[in-house]
Amino acid sequence: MDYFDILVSILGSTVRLSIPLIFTALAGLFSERAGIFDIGLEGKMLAAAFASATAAYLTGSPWIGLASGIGVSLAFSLVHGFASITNRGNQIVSGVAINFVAAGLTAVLGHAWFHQGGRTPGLPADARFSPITLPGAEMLRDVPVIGPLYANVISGNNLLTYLAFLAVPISWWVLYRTRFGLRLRAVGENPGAVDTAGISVIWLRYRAVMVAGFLCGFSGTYLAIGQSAAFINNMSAGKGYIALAALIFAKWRPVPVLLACLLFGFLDALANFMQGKSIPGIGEVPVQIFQALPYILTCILLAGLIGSANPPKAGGVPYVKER
Amino acid sequence: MNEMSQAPAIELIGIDKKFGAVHANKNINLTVAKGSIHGIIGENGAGKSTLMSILYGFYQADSGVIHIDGKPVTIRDSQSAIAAGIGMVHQHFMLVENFTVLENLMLGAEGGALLGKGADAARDALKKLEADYELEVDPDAVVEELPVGLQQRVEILKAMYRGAEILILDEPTGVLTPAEADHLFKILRVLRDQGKTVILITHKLREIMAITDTVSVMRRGEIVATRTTSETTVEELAELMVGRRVLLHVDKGDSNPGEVFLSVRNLTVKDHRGVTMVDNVSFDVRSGEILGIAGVAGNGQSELLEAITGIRKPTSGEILFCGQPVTGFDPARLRGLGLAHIPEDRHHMGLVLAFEEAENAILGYHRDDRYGNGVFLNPDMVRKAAVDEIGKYDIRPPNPRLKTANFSGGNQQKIVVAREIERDPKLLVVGQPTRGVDIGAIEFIHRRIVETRDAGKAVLLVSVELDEIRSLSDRVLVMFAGKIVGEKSPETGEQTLGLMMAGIAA
Amino acid sequence: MPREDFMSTASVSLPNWINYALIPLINLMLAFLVSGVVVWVIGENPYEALKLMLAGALGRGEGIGFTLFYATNFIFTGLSVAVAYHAGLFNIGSEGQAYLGGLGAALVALSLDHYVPWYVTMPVAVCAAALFGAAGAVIPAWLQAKRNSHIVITTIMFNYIISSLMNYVLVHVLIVPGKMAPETRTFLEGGQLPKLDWLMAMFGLKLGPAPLNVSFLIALVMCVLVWVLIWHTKLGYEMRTLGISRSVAAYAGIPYVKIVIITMLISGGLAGMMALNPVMGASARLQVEFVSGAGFVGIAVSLMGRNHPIGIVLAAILFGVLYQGGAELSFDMPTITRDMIMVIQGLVILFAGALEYMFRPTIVRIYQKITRA
Amino acid sequence: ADVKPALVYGTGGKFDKSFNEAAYAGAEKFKAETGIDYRDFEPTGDTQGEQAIRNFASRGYNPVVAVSFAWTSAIEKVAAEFPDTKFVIVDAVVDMPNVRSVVYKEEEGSYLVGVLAGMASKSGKVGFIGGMDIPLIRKFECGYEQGARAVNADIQVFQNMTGTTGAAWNDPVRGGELTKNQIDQGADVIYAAAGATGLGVLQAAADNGKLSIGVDSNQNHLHPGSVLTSMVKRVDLAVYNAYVDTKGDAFTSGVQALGVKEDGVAYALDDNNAKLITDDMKAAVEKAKADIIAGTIKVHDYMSDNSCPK
Ligand SMILES: Nc1ncnc2c1ncn2[C@@H]1O[C@H](COP(=O)(O)OP(=O)(O)OP(=O)(O)O)[C@@H](O)[C@H]1O
Ligand SMILES: Nc1ncnc2c1ncn2[C@@H]1O[C@H](COP(=O)(O)OP(=O)(O)OP(=O)(O)O)[C@@H](O)[C@H]1O
Ligand SMILES: [Mg+2]
Ligand SMILES: [Mg+2]
Repeated sequence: MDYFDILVSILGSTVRLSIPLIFTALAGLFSERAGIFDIGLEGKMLAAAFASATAAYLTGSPWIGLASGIGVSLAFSLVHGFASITNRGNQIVSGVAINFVAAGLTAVLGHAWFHQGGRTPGLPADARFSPITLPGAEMLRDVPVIGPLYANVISGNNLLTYLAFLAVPISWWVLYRTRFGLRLRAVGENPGAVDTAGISVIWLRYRAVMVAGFLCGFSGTYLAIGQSAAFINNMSAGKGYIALAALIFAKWRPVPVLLACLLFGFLDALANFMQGKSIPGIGEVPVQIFQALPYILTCILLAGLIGSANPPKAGGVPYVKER
Repeated sequence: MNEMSQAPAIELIGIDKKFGAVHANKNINLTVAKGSIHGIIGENGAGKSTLMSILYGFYQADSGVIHIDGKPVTIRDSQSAIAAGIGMVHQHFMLVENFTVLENLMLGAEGGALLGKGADAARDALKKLEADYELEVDPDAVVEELPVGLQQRVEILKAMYRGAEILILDEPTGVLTPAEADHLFKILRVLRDQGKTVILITHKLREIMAITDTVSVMRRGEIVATRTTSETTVEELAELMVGRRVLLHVDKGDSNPGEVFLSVRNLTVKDHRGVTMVDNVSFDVRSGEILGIAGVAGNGQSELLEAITGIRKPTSGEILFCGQPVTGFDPARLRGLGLAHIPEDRHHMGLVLAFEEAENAILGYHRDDRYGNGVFLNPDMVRKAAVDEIGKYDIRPPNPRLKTANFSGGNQQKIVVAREIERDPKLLVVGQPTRGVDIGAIEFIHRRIVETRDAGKAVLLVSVELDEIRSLSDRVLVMFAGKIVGEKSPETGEQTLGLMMAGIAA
Repeated sequence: MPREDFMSTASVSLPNWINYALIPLINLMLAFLVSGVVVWVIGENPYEALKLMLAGALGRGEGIGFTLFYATNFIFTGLSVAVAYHAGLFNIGSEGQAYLGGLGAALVALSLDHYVPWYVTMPVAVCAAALFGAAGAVIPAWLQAKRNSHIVITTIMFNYIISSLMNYVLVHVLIVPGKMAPETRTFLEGGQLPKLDWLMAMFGLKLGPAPLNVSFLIALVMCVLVWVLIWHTKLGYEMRTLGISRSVAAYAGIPYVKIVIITMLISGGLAGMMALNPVMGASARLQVEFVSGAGFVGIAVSLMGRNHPIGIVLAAILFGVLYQGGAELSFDMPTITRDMIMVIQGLVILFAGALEYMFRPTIVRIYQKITRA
Repeated sequence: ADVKPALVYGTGGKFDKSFNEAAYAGAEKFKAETGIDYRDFEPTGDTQGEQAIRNFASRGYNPVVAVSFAWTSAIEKVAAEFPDTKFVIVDAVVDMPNVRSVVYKEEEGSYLVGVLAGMASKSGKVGFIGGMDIPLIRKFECGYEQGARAVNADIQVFQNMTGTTGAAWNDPVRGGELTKNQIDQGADVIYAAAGATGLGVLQAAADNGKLSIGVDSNQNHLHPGSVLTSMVKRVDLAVYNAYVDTKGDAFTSGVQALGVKEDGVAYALDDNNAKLITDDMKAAVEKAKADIIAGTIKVHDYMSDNSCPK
């Protein structure tokens, strides 16, 4: 197997592993740009994964699965909204709480309903989002360079994958080209300005948080019924935090979010690939290094060593008009 | 003219508002005629901003009715206020700092779900407004990079762009030089002549006399009087404001300057963005004198104080304290040398509102052995020390265990003043000693400052209140754009000092 | 609840017994109520479940022993979170710091257990665990202090980094060759902390196999030390000042960098000491992921306990009851797994933390009505 | 004699379609035959196992069967506390008078499926995906490699482990990703010995039109036509025998090592994979089986020296 094939293989893996990060980081983007920190991305993703797998299993339809994933994720984001917008609670505490409730609840319900150690039963092919082969993929496969890239990286992914890549320009457009986006960016910087402009800060922030819930619904669904064929206990496995790291890495901007997620996905793919292999001259690199790399990179970024990351100014601070 | 046009532009009837225990507005009745400029004056905390914020829908009144153009309107939020033709320029600007001028203008008036068309319309409208009122500003400039004067322009443009018939300005001149203020007043007159109604909140009686048609005075949440400007005097307004005759003069003997206690040499200070806030400043303060630094807020006085007291590291230059170089010393070390500091903003710096009074009475001096041996802190010893100061400074209520947030503004300030003066410092650095403090407490605090001087200490005083500077200082330095633009005697006329503060004359 | 109420009541102050007892109690009950609904949804009787849980946790000496064993973990991590919180730092990294602390404790136990009795090993192990725990906090602390990086994010990142590191150390360095599980060898008696049979015997109870050990007493000592630190030392005063306002602290000459780093070292040290309990007290060896969430429970404990050592002990015992009772419950009602604890824990954090003021306006109004009458 | 059977599963959950489900099947068989009910418990984490085992023992259950090496130290402790109770541990050895340790010669079963994989592979490349990287799983891999090499000396065997902690048993996503990797490298038969992670392996192989080999239980039915065979490990027998022996007062402690000869490990052939196994393949694997039983083939056990002959 030559280096190019290896690269194609790793890139294909990168795409698959980045998708949940992209959806989740975009979710965080909307929430945090509106001034609501969202540590609870992880929990929402997990809850959505469970809901989508359960619904898809019961109905046999991936679409109902997706709808349920979104619905449950939305419900969790409304809890976060209720705590941090309406009740002005600590946003980090609320997010941490949501992660616990989601991790516990999915396990308890999964165990009680399906008796498979918290897993949901495996899904048949048509209850999932299956890989789509793009036109010409097989024909082009033998064309040098672009053939394998097209056939193995670009083609052969499921619908949600393409949606994730579509979500990036859409997010950019919403954020920078629509009224909603303008207001959303404003409310994360100075809610007072939004309020005195005659716009409801509360409703605006609720909408932002709901967009976040909506997007987390996609990422959870991708995990459970796109990438795999069942829900597994704690299957988000820290991806919510990685997405958060990617969001910081991207300095809260949509296109860099895509790049950061692809980078972290690539590191993950590389870790899988490198496992048990040795690099000439260095020897076997412990997988743990690859596993820790995204977190280390984020800390380095936060240390200001690769540019500064300034979060939205009003982020994390409940909006209080009157003391 | 028909009946309708005679109706007052604004009529507030029985407006009442409480913030928890604070009764900010008490049964307010106010009428403002259409096409007039109405002034509102009153001491800090009198409730002026609250009243206007209610009119603008930012706060909700607990009770009361609002009529606009003779018709009752319900102002639920700022949106309904804007719809009723009300615009407001807030005391603290309501701008999104990392947005462009255009984006700020459009916020809330985007003209559709997509930005494209609205942006073009806004750009055109901006051009027209600029031409009509001489309010030039680059639509693509990022707001945080504009000077405050221009930022205020953006606020005014925002209101005009939304088609305001009634324009409320809350202390707009606090951040302006006299020249900029004059320009603003010119615009306000143009607006009035076009039939718009203007409400102007200010502390400066001179401005009231210069521009308003009518004026209302607020005190402790009430409107105590409304006058036609041409029929009143500065003295009357001042008396109405504080409820008794004002002593515009502090009793003090001549100064007796001795050796140099503080010497500042070529001091330059930059803020976190790298903007030079204090620019090559040099001066001395001697024992037995009060050196006053006058200037419009935001001209580097705060940064100067912070550099001298060790809170901020100067970029270059030298500070000598009793001859000893102390540049870059931290505040704790400077305190140990005998420097006391009454900060400009007691809530931002001087006090931990969530602490007991006694705990605040030792803030900054807490490492002193008087309050516990070695690493320990002994609450009993702390409280005992606090009780002393409470007595001496008549701090009310006299309870060292009460949470500091529960003291009134004047008493909170006394806690800070007592703490700093009672340490018997060599140098007392004072910023805005009487902000938001009633007249009785003002006199008390002024007397203490003068006593400190008379005891042979050096005092460095920074205040934006020219009256305070003139009545307390022995010498006056004027600061503008980070530079000392001149030294004057306190007897210098207000006019001259004002021009210097604007950077016009030296 | 009308919005206006929320605002106008926010500045009303309430007596301590309402703030520190009634409101937490109401929040706690709400968390249990919602948990009861979950139990009911999966087809079990919540009342029976509660009974089983309480009986399992408090019914016998052994149950109490387990309860206090778990509580010991939570006291350490709760104190860790609380100390940081007093200085305005939200340490979500107690989990990782405790994990690293385990390495310190294990290294001491492994190297001394052949030669000296436990009471010689213990003080060294306490120091090593604290030192390693502090080491797990030092980089986030430095990043916060010097580079202004958000400590919440960096401590989360460090949980993962430490987890990878420990994983490597256990799998490649400390594992006993030929053994399946990545764990160290079992410590000899000289590396084990003795159980507290005598303490239980004082109350006429039998500890049985419950792993309650000397680290429980160390935890109580730490409570006292933390109390002294926060309210009776100058350092504590500086931490609290900084915790409320960074600008006031700067004015008062309280060095930001130094206090942030010291606070996080103390916080990390307390988290690290938690490792003594499971590593040297219970399993007598260092295992993968032995912290298993106790660091996060610390957040809930600290919130519930209002960051006060007494509150933390009470909240830790409450969570000990949940853990031990939950284990017994899941044994007798197999449909309810121990993950139920995580649900309850999340709900406690939600109601006692993020929604702590939800009922305040109502309580204020009732209180005002009563006091006026 | 009195029998009050108890069963503690591994952390994968009762219906993992693999290891634990096999244990469950054994207990069910005993129940069906004798009408004696049993109690079981599914720990969701390592800490729960010990408490469950002790709980069973203290409530008079006998024998207490704990499947999974994860409970080794738990059994060591609890068996000492309850010397009158019989314990059975699967996949590990605990040397105590009241403990029976059941271990399997996984290398033999893996050898058999390795033979099938070697013959079924068209590319000359086969893969192995293990769960947690422990000697036990390396033992599977080593047997598999020997079998594949026996039928095709040039065969290339890829191997990956999912992780180094218990979480590696429960990570089908990574399992699927590793499978995809191996497929990209040319593997066309992939053997999963990874608990629930294997479900992802089988899924990915099916999605990509390749063959997979299941483990522990007969997993042929999961993706009919795609699962070449399964390396069946008769955990059910360990459970069943423990109960029957106790009932008949025939419980013995000590180590039981079950290989091909004892029918403890085998390859699975049923309707689901009948079409995939040609007569040639069947003949070859049956011959290998006979040779192992006869002792003419000695499959190297990785755990005997922690290395695998290349
Ligand atoms: N959001 C708020 N919450 C609680 N109390 C408030 C709030 N805003 C103002 N107050 C209180 O209401 C009173 C009136 O405040 P207001 O800001 O209206 O005064 P002001 O006349 O504008 O004073 P200044 O001249 O300092 O601007 C003060 O006691 C103030 O502390
Ligand atoms: N932000 C606040 N939080 C809590 N209580 C407050 C707050 N502001 C004011 N109060 C309470 O309201 C009372 C009146 O405060 P206020 O500052 O209006 O007093 P004041 O009459 O202006 O006195 P002073 O002239 O000394 O400033 C105070 O005693 C205080 O207990
Ligand atoms: Mg005001
Ligand atoms: Mg006041």
